[in-house]
Amino acid sequence: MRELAYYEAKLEALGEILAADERVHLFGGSFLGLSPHRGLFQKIALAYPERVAFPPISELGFCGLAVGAAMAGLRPVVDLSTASFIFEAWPQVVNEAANAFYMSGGQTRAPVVFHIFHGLRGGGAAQHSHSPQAMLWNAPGLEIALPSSPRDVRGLLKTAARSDNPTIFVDHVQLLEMLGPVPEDDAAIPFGVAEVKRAGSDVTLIATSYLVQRCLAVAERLAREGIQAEVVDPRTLVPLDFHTLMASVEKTRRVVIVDECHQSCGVAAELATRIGEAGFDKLKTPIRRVATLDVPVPYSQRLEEFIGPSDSRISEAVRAVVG
Amino acid sequence: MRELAYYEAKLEALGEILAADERVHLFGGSFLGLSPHRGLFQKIALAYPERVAFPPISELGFCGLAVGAAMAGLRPVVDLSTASFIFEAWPQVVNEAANAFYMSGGQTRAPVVFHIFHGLRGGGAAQHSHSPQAMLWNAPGLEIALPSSPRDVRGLLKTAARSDNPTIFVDHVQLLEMLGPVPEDDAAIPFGVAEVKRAGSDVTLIATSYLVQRCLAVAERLAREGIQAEVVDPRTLVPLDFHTLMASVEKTRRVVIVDECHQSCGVAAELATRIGEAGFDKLKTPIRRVATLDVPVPYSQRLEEFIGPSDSRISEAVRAVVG
Amino acid sequence: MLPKLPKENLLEILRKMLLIRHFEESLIGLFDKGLFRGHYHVYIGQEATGVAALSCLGGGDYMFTTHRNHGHLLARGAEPGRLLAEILGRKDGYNKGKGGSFHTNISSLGILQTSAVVAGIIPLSTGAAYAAKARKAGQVSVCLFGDGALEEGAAPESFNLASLWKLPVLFLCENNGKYGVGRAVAAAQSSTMAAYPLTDLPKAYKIPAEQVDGLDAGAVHAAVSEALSRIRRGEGPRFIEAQTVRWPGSESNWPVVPVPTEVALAWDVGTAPEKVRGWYRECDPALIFIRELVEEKQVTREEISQVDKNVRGQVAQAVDFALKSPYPDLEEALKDVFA
Amino acid sequence: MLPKLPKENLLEILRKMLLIRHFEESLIGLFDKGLFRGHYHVYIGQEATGVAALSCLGGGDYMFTTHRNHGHLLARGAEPGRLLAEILGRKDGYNKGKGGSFHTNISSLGILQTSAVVAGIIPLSTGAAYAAKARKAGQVSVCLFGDGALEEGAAPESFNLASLWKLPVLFLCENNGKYGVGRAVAAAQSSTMAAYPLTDLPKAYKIPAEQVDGLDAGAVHAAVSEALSRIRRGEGPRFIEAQTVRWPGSESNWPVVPVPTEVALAWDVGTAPEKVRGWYRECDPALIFIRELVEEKQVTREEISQVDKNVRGQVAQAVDFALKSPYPDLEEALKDVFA
Ligand SMILES: Cc1ncc(C[n+]2csc(CCOP(=O)(O)OP(=O)(O)O)c2C)c(N)n1
Ligand SMILES: Cc1ncc(C[n+]2csc(CCOP(=O)(O)OP(=O)(O)O)c2C)c(N)n1
Ligand SMILES: [Mg+2]
Ligand SMILES: [Mg+2]
Repeated sequence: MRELAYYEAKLEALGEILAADERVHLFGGSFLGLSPHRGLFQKIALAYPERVAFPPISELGFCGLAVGAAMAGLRPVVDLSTASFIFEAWPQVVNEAANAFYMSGGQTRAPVVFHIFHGLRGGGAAQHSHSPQAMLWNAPGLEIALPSSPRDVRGLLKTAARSDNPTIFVDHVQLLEMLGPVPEDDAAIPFGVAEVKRAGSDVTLIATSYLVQRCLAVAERLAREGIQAEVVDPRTLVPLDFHTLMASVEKTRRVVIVDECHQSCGVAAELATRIGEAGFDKLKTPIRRVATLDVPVPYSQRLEEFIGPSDSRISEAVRAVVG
Repeated sequence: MRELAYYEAKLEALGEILAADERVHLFGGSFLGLSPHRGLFQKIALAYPERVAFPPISELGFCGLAVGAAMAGLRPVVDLSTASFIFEAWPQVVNEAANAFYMSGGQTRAPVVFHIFHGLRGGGAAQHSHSPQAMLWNAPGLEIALPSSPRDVRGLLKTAARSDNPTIFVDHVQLLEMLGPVPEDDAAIPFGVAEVKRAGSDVTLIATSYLVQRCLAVAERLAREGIQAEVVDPRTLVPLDFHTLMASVEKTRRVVIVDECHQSCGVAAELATRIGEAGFDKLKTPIRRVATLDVPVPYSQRLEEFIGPSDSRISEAVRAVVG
Repeated sequence: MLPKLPKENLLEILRKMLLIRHFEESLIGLFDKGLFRGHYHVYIGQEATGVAALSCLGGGDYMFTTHRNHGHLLARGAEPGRLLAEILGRKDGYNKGKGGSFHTNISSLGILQTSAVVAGIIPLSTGAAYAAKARKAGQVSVCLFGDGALEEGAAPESFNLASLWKLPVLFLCENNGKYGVGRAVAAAQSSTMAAYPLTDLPKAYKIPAEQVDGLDAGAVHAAVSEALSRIRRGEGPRFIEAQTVRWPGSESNWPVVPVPTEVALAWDVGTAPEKVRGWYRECDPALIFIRELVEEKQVTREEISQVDKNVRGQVAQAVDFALKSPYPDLEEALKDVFA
Repeated sequence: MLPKLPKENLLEILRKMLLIRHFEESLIGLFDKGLFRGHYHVYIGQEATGVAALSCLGGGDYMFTTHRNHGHLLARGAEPGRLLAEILGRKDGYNKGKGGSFHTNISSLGILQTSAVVAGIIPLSTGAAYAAKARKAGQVSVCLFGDGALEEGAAPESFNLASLWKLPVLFLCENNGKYGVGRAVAAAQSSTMAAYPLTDLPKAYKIPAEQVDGLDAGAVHAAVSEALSRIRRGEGPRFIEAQTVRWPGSESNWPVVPVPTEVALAWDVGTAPEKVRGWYRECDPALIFIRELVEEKQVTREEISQVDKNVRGQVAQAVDFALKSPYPDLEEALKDVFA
């Protein structure tokens, strides 16, 4: 299989979804963040001048515009760049898009995709480092996808663009340079299918987005200590493939959940609760969370690393549940 | 002790905080919601014409204004009425107020209170029935108080007005008519002190806000079946008195958490996770959650009741863990 | 003035204005009987605006409305029975009882979202206009909202987008704040805007904006049809402020009918309590329209009574239909979260 | 033109403009050496606006700024060493390294919040003005933001509140978009506004608004001091748009210094690459100010060189101070969540 960089796979997917469906329109141009490759997006913008729009700094306005366009038959993909900026659009995302299908009794579809870069990006400080996926999971009606590899970003983005529901596409700038195999064929990845990214028998490590890669790296190091961690990536939180998660939990009977949301009411809390309910008799040790500590994100590098779900915190947690 | 209606105790507290500290200013006038007593607020507005302001329908603007006024030395109490409207002000609440003290390195205080009516109010439908306290708990830097009785609303509101931190004051319209004892003296209730609202030995029922009252009613009925439920009310989520919660859990070894947030990543998820971590060896049965089902809130009465944490769902859950 | 339309269209406007009026008055009765819950908002006093404006729309056009939507839906062609069933939370409601008064929408009529979040539909309506423009099918998006919505930042953000991108959207602001009952203690406006006249705000964004008497069906019809034809020609968005006088029945937070509407009130408001007589004499758009129809000899008093009778029958049937409709099954609560 | 001020004040303005310039140029060097991370924004090209405007403030006044704050902080009196330490994430930074370039604030100077959320400070600044008005102590709140902030709904919402409540706030919009580098493909504006001139938007809310040449310290000083005295007299909010020309060093996403600033460039830009020479000759506010000082015989070239030398020394010391400052202890990460 060919090998692509994550940003290449993502860019390819953007081109493919535009080519495949003329209802797809893009709003905003920071799909590659501030990475050195961001200029490549211009190719797409020039290829589809009528279907790539650059809105003013009006997240509430342009996200709502995209939702309305989706209701009227388009399939907009909106780039909000930094995830924290989705807060500006909160009423449209959480109280218009999420509710549309339900409160219309199944009449109005809002097939819009909101693209955000979440998490600790290195120096983003308190206002630019959010991971809003937990808050969004608390708003029923939104699908939430979080790729963690070149193959997944392409495959999930295609499915997002084809979904009939509002979808939050949660990306991470730390993934952009990663290399990995990417199939040539369509290879859309269905929502609600978790992937065991590494098999192991001693402990289940559940993570999403960039932290899947961190967990894989940590798992390799732990293997040298004789600990075999199974790394499971849900890939989408809504819908959630709880079955695959539990299959792993039943095998290893020990769980560490790694998550970049702030800890309280974060994604790890929900996963831990569900596993605690279903796996009460199976777990040998308490479920451990490794999440961003409950403090605003500090700017200074050491502090940022300290409060985030670092490799050392992950491996300590694994050792604690295995030991 | 004298007995007051909840709305009377709340109104009294508003008057007291205005009288006690001239830095207190109120923004908005729906502190009694749409209840038949709402006209009583006018007394306060007329008594403090320079310190009660009625802003335009600009939640982002006036919440931000209140945060800025707090930074500059006032102690604003902002009424957002329906909790769902705090979404309009999300960037100011979650990304300005919550971060101010931390990102200034402890310089800028933002002692503002945001008052919201959360939850299922009876016919509020999808857009007016939110319980955003879980989302807000995911934003470190905010205190969150949820009264559940006349005494608590008065005591917690006073503490909120004296706090040096931004505080979310989460109220519920279903409580307004409730009667209960209210002390005459100051009786401010410190944040971070849970209260055992009913003692029991068979199961711990944890709830906040209006659901404390539902749980108490259910507990009385269950007592007739011979089940003694202990009802514990954290009263504030941030800070959280985990100690009192765990003391009850260690006694009963069975837990049901009742919460009006949507289930996924709700308040119940966080509490269940923490108790699961700390109480792993102590629990006899899996922790059960009774939360609002993960669907937008339907309008029709039967449907609304069906998806909410109803008395019947609470008692079923208790029977399941006890049985 | 009367809209410049053939008699049958005038009769249709009359019919819809009376339909809205009787529908809303019946609804208030049903609420008072405890047949539905929650806060709700009626359209009485604004009928001339909604009916005349929406009579200008084509079949494929989009329409977005707010918490005060009943009149708009009926004007656009909603079946009163299904609308009422929705408001009563019944199975046969347009949204299976899941939307209610705040959220009834009817996608088959181009009504895509009815949002009770003040200004929520303003961005949505620009989006439907964006889609219409992208498809080049000549559709227009019409956004009906109250004066209060201009206080939300969503409004100016959307005006900017609509203006920059020349979107085919009509912003129709219904200012019912004139002499109205305010939210603020003793305030006289439902809105609290420094940008006054309200048209100053869209004008700042280079959106042509005008004020029109919202009690005058002819004036509304003329302004809206002119605006829509310019929008269809690709000239970009426009803004119309229709000014109406707040119905005295909305003085409390829940509506109360001061006098049940009879067409005879058009000539004699003697039966109305003195306090509200002025409104019925001068500000009631339905009665104004009736007087004009008769004075300009377009329609006889008898014809009007006939229309009124038919409409009353239709509303009675609608009430019957809605009350007979069962409540939704519990499983319905779990459906339609995702498409 | 020169501000109508005594020589010592003019020298102080000169000093601050050069301090900002050398500070920012040094900062770019430190970033290029990998001494700090993240995105950052420098104030080069806008010095005349910030320095002249903030020289009009009194000690008790409030000031709010954005992602592009370094110049404002230095103009208001920040110690360059502590500011730089903050940007480098060091313990001796104004915010213990927890704020960084985006968020440095200094409450002792009346700088209460520095928000990198576009338009985040606009509501906050009206709030400080509300507090000032409530205390009747004659304080003013000054809000410095970019042209892009007007695209956010927070701006018009705040204009409405400030105007309705006659709050003592000066909205100082720095429009650095003229001939600037845009965010949109091939766009020429950093902002994307249909409301143009930008002053149309505050004017819609009845806020007196004017445009001023932001490269001209005298014009800025005159406009801001007049505005502040009217605001202090209780006339309510005002809006000033200061227009500057975007520094060519900000053409990429991370700043690059085309030519290190020497005061001699005021007379001879021969050393500057041709592509950017025009900017240094015509648009560099520091060089414009220097030429005016000399041409109007207020200051000699020698005096200017002396100031420049002192400032360079100060910046060198600041760099030294910041680099020597340790990184914060890890426990610091857990402090200051709650007061
Ligand atoms: C974001 C938001 N804030 C507040 C409310 C509460 N609310 C409902 S209707 C209303 C007044 C709206 O006034 P206007 O837009 O003029 O409509 P009208 O009711 O006068 O037709 C308010 C404040 C709301 N629904 N949404
Ligand atoms: C709410 C929000 N949206 C987007 C951004 C990303 N952003 C940072 S600076 C900037 C441009 C701001 O332009 P302007 O206000 O004119 O300031 P300038 O950088 O030109 O001084 C943008 C869009 C942000 N910080 N906040
Ligand atoms: Mg109104
Ligand atoms: Mg700019």
